[in-house]
Amino acid sequence: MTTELLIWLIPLPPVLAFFLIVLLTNKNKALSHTIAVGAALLSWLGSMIVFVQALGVEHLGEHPLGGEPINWLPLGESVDTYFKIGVLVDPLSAVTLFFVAWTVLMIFLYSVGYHNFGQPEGDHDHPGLPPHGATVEEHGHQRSSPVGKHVVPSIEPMYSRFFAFIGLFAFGMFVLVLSDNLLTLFVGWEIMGLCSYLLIGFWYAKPSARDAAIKAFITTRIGDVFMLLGIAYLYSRAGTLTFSEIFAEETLHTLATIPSGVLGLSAAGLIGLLLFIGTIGKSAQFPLHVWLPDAMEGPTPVSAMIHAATMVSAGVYMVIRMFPLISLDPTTMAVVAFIGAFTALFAATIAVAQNDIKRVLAYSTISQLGFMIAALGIGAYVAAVFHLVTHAFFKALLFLGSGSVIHGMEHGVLHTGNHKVDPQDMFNMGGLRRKMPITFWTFLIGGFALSGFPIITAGFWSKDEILADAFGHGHTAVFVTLAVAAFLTAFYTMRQITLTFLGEARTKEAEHAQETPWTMTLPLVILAFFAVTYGWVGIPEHFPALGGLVPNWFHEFVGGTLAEHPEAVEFSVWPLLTSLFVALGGLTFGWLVYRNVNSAAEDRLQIPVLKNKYYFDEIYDRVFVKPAYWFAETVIYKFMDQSVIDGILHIFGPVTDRLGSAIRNYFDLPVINRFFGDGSANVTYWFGGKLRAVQTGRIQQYLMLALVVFIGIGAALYFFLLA
Amino acid sequence: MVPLSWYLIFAAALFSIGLFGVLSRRNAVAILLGIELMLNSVNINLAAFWRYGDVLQMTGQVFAIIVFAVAAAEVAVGLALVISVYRRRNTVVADEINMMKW
Amino acid sequence: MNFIDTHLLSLILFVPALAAVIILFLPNGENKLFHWFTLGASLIPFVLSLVVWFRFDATQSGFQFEEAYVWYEAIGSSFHLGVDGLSLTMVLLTTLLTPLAILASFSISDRVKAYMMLFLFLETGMLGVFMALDLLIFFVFWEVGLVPMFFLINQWGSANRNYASMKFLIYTMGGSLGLLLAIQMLGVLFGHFDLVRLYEGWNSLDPTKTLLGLPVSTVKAIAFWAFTIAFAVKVPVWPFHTWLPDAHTEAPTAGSMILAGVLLKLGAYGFLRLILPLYPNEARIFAGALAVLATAAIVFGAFAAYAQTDFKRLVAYSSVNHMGFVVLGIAAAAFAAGTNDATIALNGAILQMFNHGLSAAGMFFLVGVIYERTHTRDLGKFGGLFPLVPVYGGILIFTSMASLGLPGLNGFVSEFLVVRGSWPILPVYTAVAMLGLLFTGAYILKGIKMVLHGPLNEHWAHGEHKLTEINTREILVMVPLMALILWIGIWPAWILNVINNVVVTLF
Amino acid sequence: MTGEQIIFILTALFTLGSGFMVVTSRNLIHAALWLVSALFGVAVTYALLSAAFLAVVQVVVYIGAIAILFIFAVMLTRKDMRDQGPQMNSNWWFGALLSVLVFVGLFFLLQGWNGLSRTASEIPAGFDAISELGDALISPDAYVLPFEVASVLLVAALIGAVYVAAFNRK
Repeated sequence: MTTELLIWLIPLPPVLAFFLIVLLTNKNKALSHTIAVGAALLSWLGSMIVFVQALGVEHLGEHPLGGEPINWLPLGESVDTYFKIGVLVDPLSAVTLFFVAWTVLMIFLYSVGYHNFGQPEGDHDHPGLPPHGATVEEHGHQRSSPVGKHVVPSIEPMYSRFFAFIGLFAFGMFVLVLSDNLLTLFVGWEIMGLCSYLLIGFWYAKPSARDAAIKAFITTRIGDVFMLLGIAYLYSRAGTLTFSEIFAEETLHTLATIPSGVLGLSAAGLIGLLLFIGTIGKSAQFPLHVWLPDAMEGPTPVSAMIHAATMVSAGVYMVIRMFPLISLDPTTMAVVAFIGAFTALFAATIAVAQNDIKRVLAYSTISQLGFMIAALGIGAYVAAVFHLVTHAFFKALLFLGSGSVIHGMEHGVLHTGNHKVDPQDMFNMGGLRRKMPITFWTFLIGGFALSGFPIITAGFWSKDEILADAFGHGHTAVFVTLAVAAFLTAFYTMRQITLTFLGEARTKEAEHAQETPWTMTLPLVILAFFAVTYGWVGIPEHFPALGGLVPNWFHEFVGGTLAEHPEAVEFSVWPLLTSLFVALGGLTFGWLVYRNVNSAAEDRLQIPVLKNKYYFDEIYDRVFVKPAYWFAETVIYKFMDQSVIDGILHIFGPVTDRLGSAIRNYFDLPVINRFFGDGSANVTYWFGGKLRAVQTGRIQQYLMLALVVFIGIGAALYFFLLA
Repeated sequence: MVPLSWYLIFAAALFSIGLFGVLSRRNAVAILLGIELMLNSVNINLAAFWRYGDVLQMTGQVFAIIVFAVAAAEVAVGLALVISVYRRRNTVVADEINMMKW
Repeated sequence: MNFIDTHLLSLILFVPALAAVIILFLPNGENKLFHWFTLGASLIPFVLSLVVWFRFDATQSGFQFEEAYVWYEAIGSSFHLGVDGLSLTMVLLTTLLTPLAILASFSISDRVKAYMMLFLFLETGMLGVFMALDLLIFFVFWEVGLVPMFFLINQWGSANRNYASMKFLIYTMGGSLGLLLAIQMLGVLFGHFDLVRLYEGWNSLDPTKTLLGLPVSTVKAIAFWAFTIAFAVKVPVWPFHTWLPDAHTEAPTAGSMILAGVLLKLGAYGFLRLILPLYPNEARIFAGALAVLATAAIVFGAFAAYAQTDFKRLVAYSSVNHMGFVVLGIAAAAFAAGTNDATIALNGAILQMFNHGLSAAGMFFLVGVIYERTHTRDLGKFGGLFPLVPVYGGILIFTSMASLGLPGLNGFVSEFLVVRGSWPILPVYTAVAMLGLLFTGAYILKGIKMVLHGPLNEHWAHGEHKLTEINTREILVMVPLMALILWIGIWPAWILNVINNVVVTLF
Repeated sequence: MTGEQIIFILTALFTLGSGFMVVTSRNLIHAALWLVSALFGVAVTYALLSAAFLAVVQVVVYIGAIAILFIFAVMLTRKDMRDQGPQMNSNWWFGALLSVLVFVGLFFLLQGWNGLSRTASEIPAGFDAISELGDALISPDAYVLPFEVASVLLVAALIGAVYVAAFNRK
């Protein structure tokens, strides 16, 4: 099998699994998850082979794997006008493929445990709602005497369906990563959008989940619509959507010189901006960030992790992919940098005040994506990619870890039977490190990576590189913003760890929490491994002491994607110190503040404006959602269609009616009917009435009359003709 | 010799008398009597034209014979009708037999 | 066989009408017989049109399978049939949707005989429009298609059917008045109605000449507007669209399927077949106005759909929204005829016609399925039905996503092509139309949300109201649609090859 | 004035007088009897015209059959026989006027005809009018068809009269 064919085949197993499960095996839970996990394993295997082969190619950036594209759409007279699609593995897609394959496989495996495979059916479980646990009777030694009733977690009623959905999701992600053109990338992008809708709304019977799903879909669709315009614009200007052709020097040059006519941007700038709006939606950047926290309504935390660690990465992946185009226009770059940096800080401030373990992570995701976007906006291409990869690993780890925590807490809730306790509220936890050691240690690693704990964690290296780039290229404002955001990141991460794992159990439920099964902890361990080690492939050359021990492979490799190999930023001690300070300082500060906080009331950072996410949901609801509905219903439907247009139409009816009755009443009836019709009849009638006297029935009178006429006529004939 | 005009005038006179009877008599039978007179006047004409025309052509007489036959038939049917009407309406007054009016 | 070979189009056209006449002589009351006979009869044209499809030579320009018979010699009209890539696509859509619609109407038990006959006559009418190469024939079939649909709505519709059917009939009739006059005018000018010869003769008219005492340009402008209004009503273009929600909502399920699936395409087909080739200059001049209306249809259609509480009405308004893209593509193509952008826009518009035929028919059918079971279309009365009807739910979501334009399904390909084609030509309108695209998502999701998602409405869960799952026959209706939706979404080249060829050669 | 003329005038006066009595006599029986005499006068006229056969038929058929039939009819409608009221209807004067008009008209017409003065042609020697008449009546070249039709008419009248006058009809 050639590498090209293998690349083509990578996305297929998950989508086949999707169709198989939906059409055939949805009744059989074990078979369904076997198919799904098997498919993920196949894709993973293919990805790894391709990744290793890609590593072996020299100058992969100039000679990417992928082979000839195939003709997809005929669009004009000649063969050249075919729209072609193909696959592409260049350094960027190779590293992305690597983390996607790993995380996807981990998710699939983790889902088996998370959805309680092997547990009994729930007592009152209902499709569309989370499982509520099942009562089992525990038998003692004598079979006849049950020792007591015992509530255990119950299996998800829509178990098979979940695997089908994540299969489709994985397909979308693979398509996106392997595409050699923007259109199929968009296809994968939208398929993931659909899956996120389906998965967020997985427990569709919960109104909150249902609304969150719609919110996610619509919000990202706002971005998608702009992105589609961008694609159309790019296609019409460049005549192609294939990356290699777009990034050809003359094409880029043309795009950079054509004015777009909008805001003084060049065509490239406008296209870049439109595409970037797509990213804003997909990667939940300000101002379209509102959907992501709500997306946590999905089955905890697997789909949440999908949205947060994988799908949202797609947005960043796309801007990174389009970086040669976007970087042509400084205005666009400034916008990108601003949005990124602002989001990074903005989301971090909200995260500080959240109590839901997943929401904290959701906002931290937004914030971290902001880091990447900001890095890209200042031209730090490699740093952005690096952070994308490391973040994917450690954020996946964190989400899975939080899922594990929640799962453990749910055990406790089922044990005590007190369903009022929210198993996701961090103030209900505490002291879990003893109950769930594997989860604790892996979560700790993930948290430290997120905070950028120096040297050992991957997050440190990638974040440090971003800060260094910002500092080195003189983007002081971005540098400062990101530094503050990084400090807050470390702070809220430590807050989370402290509240969740350290200290003593604050509720009974937390006391009865249990470690999760191996299907869940194994992915945690594997991801924790990458969360630590992946950073070591990108240690800057001039880093004190460590620099040069390991070659900065990542920079070399990924930098090769671009036509011009980016220069590594000159080493400076200030960003290093800053990043050391914010990471360690934030962690310490967080621990100091929260080690003694036992309830939400004691938490002094529960500021309403932060707690309520700066009221964005409410503002959007008032400013966009409600007016849109009002506009749709009242203005468009009721007023315009029903009143104006139909009103005009309904005028025709009565007018025609009136006209008709006017013609009838004032012309037809009097003139035609009465005068001519009835009139002639009346005259005849009158004559008849007069003449009927003649009709006596007396034969002699008839005879006389006949004779009179006969004589009269005879006489007339005689006198007038013969004479 | 009797000129043709005498016959014709005689026939015309008889015809007019018959006509007067038809037009004026109340009794239906009397009307039929008038008709007989009129038919006879016609026959006189036929015979006279035969006599004063080509004697070798028997057309006039033949027609007269046929008129006899018609007259006989007419009287037969006419009187039968009168009798029938009389039985039903108990009258033979022509003025009273006016079912045919509007 | 030779007869069949040489008369393929006539056979496709008249087999349904013939079958309808045969039905007339079948014994009354045998509903099953009618069902199966009609289904069989409607499958014959489908098979024949598949034959045509596979024998069709996409690389050739011009019309194929032409047939011409003397028809009305005195006024120069002949019975001229023929297909090119454009009409063939539509013929295939018609012959595909009709059997499905008939299969969907197996649940009809009231006056089945008349119903099935009307349906077959309807098919003949629609096919005739797509195949006719003579303007008079075109008009005859145009009107023929109207009558059965009127009775289908009027006799088998729901509560407000009288109003809806009258509105439909009068509106369309009013539109076609101008069409008839314009056709007559062409007939008077040229002494014949043959479309193929008109293509050649019409544009070579000397513009300084006068016709009927008027300058050529005036005559053309009048004829152009007469055609445009007739087709705009049928498409329907905003603001001529209000008959559509009424008619669709009140029509029986199968009627809505055909109405949305095929009848709306007649208007768009008219634009492509008559207006663009015959009036390129006028079309270019008025393309801006057309684009405004198309954009209005897209945006307002989406908004109006979003505002609905009646499921079927929601779907009906989605037709306005989707057909707007067809018109937008046409407007763009008219504005920049001959360019590659125009080609792409037209490719998109024609494919969108086909795609909308599939997805709208599917959506209306699905609405019908649930309406048959619950006897309500009020979105507020559903809710959380997904656990009761998982298969139905899956199919509904699939079809909705096709309607929404999800990549990987058919709607995306055509919408993308339209946007791609129109953007360089009419950037502002295209950008505004994107608002419609956004709200397409909103109303589709609203539909799914109100029907399938949310807390279960217990009313439908138990007892006599218990909602039953979609049955095999109904799934059979959906399977071909879904297969095509997916197939076109993944590999559109098979159909786009045919479309692209006609677009390149004809326009 | 020849004797023939005198006989004609006497006959004519007799006939017209009888006819006048037919239409004017109050008693219907009398009227019928006056009819007989009028018919007799007509028979004489036939004889004057040398139509011997007609004269005989006139006496046999008319006087012998038709007149008798009238008398029977008068007797069958006896009630009116006793009716001695006016025998004329209210419009009798108009009838008289019309009759006079007809007569005047005919007379006037005859005045203008130039064949009036012609004289009777000679009857050739050996001319047998009766056998000629018989030949004419039954000859296919002549009047056999009208003759047969007349016979059919008589049969029809016979049956019709019986049918119409049959007593027990409702």
